[in-house]
Amino acid sequence: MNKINQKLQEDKKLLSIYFSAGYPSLNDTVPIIENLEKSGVDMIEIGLPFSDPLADGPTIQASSTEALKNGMSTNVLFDQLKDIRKTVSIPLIVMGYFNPILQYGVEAFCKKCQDIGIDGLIIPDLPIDVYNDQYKAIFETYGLINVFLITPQTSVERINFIDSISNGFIYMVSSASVTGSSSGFGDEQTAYFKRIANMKLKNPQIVGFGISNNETFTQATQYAKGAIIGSAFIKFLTNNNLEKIDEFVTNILN
Amino acid sequence: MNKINQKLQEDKKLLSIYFSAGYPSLNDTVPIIENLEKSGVDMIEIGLPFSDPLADGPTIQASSTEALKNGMSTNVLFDQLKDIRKTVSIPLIVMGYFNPILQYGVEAFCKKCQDIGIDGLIIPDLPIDVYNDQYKAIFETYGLINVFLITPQTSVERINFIDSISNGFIYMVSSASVTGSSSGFGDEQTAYFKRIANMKLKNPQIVGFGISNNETFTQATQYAKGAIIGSAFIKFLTNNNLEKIDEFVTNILN
Amino acid sequence: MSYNINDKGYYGEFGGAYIPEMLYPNVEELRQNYLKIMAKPSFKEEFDQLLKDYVGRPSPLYFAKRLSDKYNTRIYLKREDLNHTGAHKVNNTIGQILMAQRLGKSRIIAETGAGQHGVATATVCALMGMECIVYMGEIDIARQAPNVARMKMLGAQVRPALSGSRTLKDATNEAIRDWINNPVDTHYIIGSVVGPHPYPDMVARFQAIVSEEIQWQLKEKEGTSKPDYVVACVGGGSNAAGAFYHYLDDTDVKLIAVEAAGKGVHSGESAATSALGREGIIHGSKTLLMQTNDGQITEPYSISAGLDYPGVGPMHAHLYASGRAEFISITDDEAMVAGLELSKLEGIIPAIESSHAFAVLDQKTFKTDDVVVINLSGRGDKDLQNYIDYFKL
Amino acid sequence: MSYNINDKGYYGEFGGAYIPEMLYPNVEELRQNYLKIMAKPSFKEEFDQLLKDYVGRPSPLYFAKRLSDKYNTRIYLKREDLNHTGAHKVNNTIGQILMAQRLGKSRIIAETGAGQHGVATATVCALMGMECIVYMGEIDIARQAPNVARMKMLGAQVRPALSGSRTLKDATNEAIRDWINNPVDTHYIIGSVVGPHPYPDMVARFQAIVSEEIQWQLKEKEGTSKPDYVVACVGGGSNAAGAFYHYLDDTDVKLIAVEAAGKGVHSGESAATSALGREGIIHGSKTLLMQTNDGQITEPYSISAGLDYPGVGPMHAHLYASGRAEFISITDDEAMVAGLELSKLEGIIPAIESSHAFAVLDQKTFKTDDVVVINLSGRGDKDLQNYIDYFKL
Ligand SMILES: Cc1ncc(COP(=O)(O)O)c(C=O)c1O
Ligand SMILES: Cc1ncc(COP(=O)(O)O)c(C=O)c1O
Repeated sequence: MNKINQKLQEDKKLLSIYFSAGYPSLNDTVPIIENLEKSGVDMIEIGLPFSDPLADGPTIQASSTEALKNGMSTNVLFDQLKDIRKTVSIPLIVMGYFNPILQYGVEAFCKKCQDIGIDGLIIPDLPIDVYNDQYKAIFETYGLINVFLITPQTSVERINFIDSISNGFIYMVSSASVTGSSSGFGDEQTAYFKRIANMKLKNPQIVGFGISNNETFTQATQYAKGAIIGSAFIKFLTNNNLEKIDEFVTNILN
Repeated sequence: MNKINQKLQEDKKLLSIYFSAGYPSLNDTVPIIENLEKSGVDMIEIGLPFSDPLADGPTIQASSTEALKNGMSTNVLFDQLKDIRKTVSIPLIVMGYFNPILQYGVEAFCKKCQDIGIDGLIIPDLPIDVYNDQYKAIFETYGLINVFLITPQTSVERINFIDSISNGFIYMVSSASVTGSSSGFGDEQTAYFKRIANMKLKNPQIVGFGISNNETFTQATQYAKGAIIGSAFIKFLTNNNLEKIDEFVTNILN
Repeated sequence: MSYNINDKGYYGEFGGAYIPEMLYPNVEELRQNYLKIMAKPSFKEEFDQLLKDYVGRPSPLYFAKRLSDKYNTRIYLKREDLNHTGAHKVNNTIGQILMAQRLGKSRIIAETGAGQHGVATATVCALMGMECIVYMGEIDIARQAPNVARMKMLGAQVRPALSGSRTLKDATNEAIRDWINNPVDTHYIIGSVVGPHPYPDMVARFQAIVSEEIQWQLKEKEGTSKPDYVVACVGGGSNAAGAFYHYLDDTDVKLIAVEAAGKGVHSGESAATSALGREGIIHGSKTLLMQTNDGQITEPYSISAGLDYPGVGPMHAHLYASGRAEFISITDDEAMVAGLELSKLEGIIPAIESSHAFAVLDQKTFKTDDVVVINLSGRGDKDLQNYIDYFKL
Repeated sequence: MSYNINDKGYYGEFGGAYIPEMLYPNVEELRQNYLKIMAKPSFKEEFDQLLKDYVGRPSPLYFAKRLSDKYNTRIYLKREDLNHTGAHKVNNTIGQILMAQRLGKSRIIAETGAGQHGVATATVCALMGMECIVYMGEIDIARQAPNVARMKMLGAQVRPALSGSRTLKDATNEAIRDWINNPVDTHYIIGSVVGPHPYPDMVARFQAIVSEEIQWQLKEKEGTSKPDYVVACVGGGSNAAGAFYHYLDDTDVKLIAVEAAGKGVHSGESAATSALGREGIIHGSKTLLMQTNDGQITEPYSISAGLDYPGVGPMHAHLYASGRAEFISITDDEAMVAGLELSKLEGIIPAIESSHAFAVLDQKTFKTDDVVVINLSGRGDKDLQNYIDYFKL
């Protein structure tokens, strides 16, 4: 069973952390992952940096740009991660835009992920129909879960459809906005969280966008299985040593 | 008999000098006229300064502008000249653009000229037909000779017509160019001078434009009755005291 | 009463050719030939073809809905701003370059204020491969830099006029001087309905295409070729002459000529000729002009280089004296506000000259069903810096 | 083979909608409605009316005699430079603002490179009274100052894109981000035939008026609606798409797409996508783009802000891959020289983007009786400072 599915069966609210590989320094990737697991994080999304990350906010974009400057690339990342499963056992997801993956070759990319022990992919700009028509079989061959997003604007039919083709969790975008932009959830979002919870989807939902502290984590996970933190963690990395990751996670969870 | 006609009967080549009234200093008008007569000049054209002297070159325009700044105006000029005939007996011609004269009132202007003892007018932008239709009678009433211009481009018919309506001299523009622009006469101009001389007009011709020294004065008067110096004299005034006018005139005549 | 020119070259009292003898052959040659040449089918054909394919005519007559709503009347804009080079000026320069060719001229001179006429002249000279010298006041060179650059790109020589107020009036003096110095090979393309006869008439005829088009365009849109009002700004008066031309004798159509009041009609910094001027002679024509008691021509002022002229063409002097047209003066401030308003309401940035015409909307009340045609004589690209500075955008 | 879009939103291999889920409702709403809305008579009527009265269409097809003489062929210029706001861009923004209204949107965003699309968008927003935010690369803001000023005059907010190369690509990223953040009330007016389906097709259809007019105009002038060549520059490719549209399936008509080679195709400072690009995803579309081996999008360079884009629209990717169009790269220097030549020979100062198309005349020999239509996509007013600096005028 895929590590993601195992994790989703645990009877707890899951904390997932996103960071851009190669930031703050090129070789921070592995230490960050290890520190995150040690601090009690449930799942990690490793960002493959892209020059034009149009679904990301300024914080993540800046970290991507920096990572690229540091020398990060698809090959470098795979190389850094080649022994990751010797030390890390929580689910690992690679999150990246489609173009670098396409240039690497989708199948080669998936195979490499499997070799390394990656459990899933999030490719925000890979459309569902293209995935279904061209890539689903490949993902399955290499045992990768593809994670789809929904937003407050996604129609009920489309949510049901996405649920039907998902086999891990649904990435539930808290608000229709790029990462890092809102602070705290309002009535509208809570209503949205409830609405989705009431749909009783077969896939659990993990909330992303706008989660930055214990309060928003608690709000987000009241109705959902877990939550993802991105920009807030990157801001933390900008200002703190890797050894302090522990503190960041502790603050979120308590 | 008008002083101009008298002068034209003298058996000599005539030197006429133009200057802008009120330049270099407001009250230089009378001293300049007196000095010119004393130096042996035959005729004087007193320029009534105008803000937009479009037939004049830069030297005369600059002197006009300066004169206006100094406070020159039609009234001031008339006032300066009111006793001129007590000291000066050579022909005096006022040269000015039509607008200031029109604003003064053409008849009032002519009357005032007669009172003072002005003998003629040169108004470069007063068209012949307008003069004939509207102003000829007035000029005659006040005994003023109106001087017309011809240029190398003026047709034979038009020259004959101008000759027929003139009763003093014809102002023969040496070349079709604004004042102060050429230096020395070439074959073309000499041919033009000869051509006009051969027409045996009833009015003598006085050449203007481009005369600056003894050489050009001699060339111009080879075929014509006289010549007018403007820009060269103004340049002289810019750099010399009025007492030196004598030297200027001597240089031209010898 | 006729509002058009008579066979002596006068509009009522105004007009004529008050020129030095040195210009006589030039002007006379033109006078004798201009109507004959314009009447030739080959001339008409070439003129019309260039207006269509090169200039982009007909310029639209655009119903300005949001502006009409705001002022509660029916406002149409005659879109001379869409012409090649960005103003009505090119209608005239196309006509005159064809005229110059037929007169056998090889060298073209022009004066310019806003630079629009200079650009329009440089443009047609490039088109026809003719030498082009443009005189422009030193002050105008500074405040209309984009147009200076355009003239240079087009291969024209721009010569600064350094005398007087160093604006349009002085550029005109310089151009006339050049013409005096070059009487044989040179044609002087005057940019407005000013100067000695036959210029005012010739330029008005070339610009008359504006009202010719308004007539049929309005017929299409409103079922009648007659608006209630035609409004146009007046520097020398060529765009107004063009917009008024076919309505001159039709007194059902009210004509409004808009002059630049600068910092206020009586501020001493103004170019409101009808309000401040008296009959006199400027640039070879008897007309209204701003002058001292003494007959010295006054230095005008307007924020708009194209209206910064102390006279008006003789047609306009006559329209004023006869009461045929209403003359309204608009200050710098009023014009700028009107220009910004047009930009924000209709997405059209007008030349500051044209903005003066639009400012009339705030000065005068029109009836709900009045059809008001405003001549949008040019676009504001050349004036951007002025707008920016003025509004601190 | 078809050169137009298929019902899945692809031109051959290229196109599609590679968008994050956050954009899905917006794009899907548009996809479901755009053809229906465009087919409505009331839409067509309003579109056509505005193109005529507001934009000034038809834009002339002008026979450039002196240029034709020089290159010994028959050259026609399609005069998109005469459109209101000075380029072809407004054809599309008029169409899209009407689309946005019918989709019930109240807020408009746009990206811009040269500023022409930004101005065209700000213009139609003013016309319709809609809020307008334009994203523009910080570098482009500096090199296209006049257009920035125009947008402000028109009431638009210009927001600098500070990331990446700070040019068009980054402005597009910012605009997409804005759209993600404002999914309900906002319509994103993309300025070229790029972006996710249905944008490339919708923009191409709005620009298709260009070749529609060329057809009947050429018929009038040459007795045939088919030129031998149609030449257009390609940034994203909208003016080329418009000029090619009605000739796509008529292979008698040769199509030439001109890209910006910057300081040389292989200089490292270039925007010659077809020469340097590979298939990939940019701004929601699968197309040719300049990228590293790793799939990072390369920062392009061209002296012309409007061509300074690392991709081309999917239609052009297909025209290139299929060989239907010939692709030619033109350096900065070649373009500048061609721009000056057009100014001096025809009195028309082209946008530097368009100058690239004219530079083809020096690269390729046409037959004496070839009819070559060059799309003069915009006028050079916005580029004067660049021309001045380059030629030290
Ligand atoms: C756009 C525009 N409108 C009006 C004028 C004023 O000229 P006229 O009064 O001859 O139309 C100018 C002069 O340059 C101009 O550029
Ligand atoms: C005048 C002009 N031509 C061409 C372009 C390039 O755009 P496209 O390739 O979409 O026509 C631009 C872009 O701003 C432009 O302003």
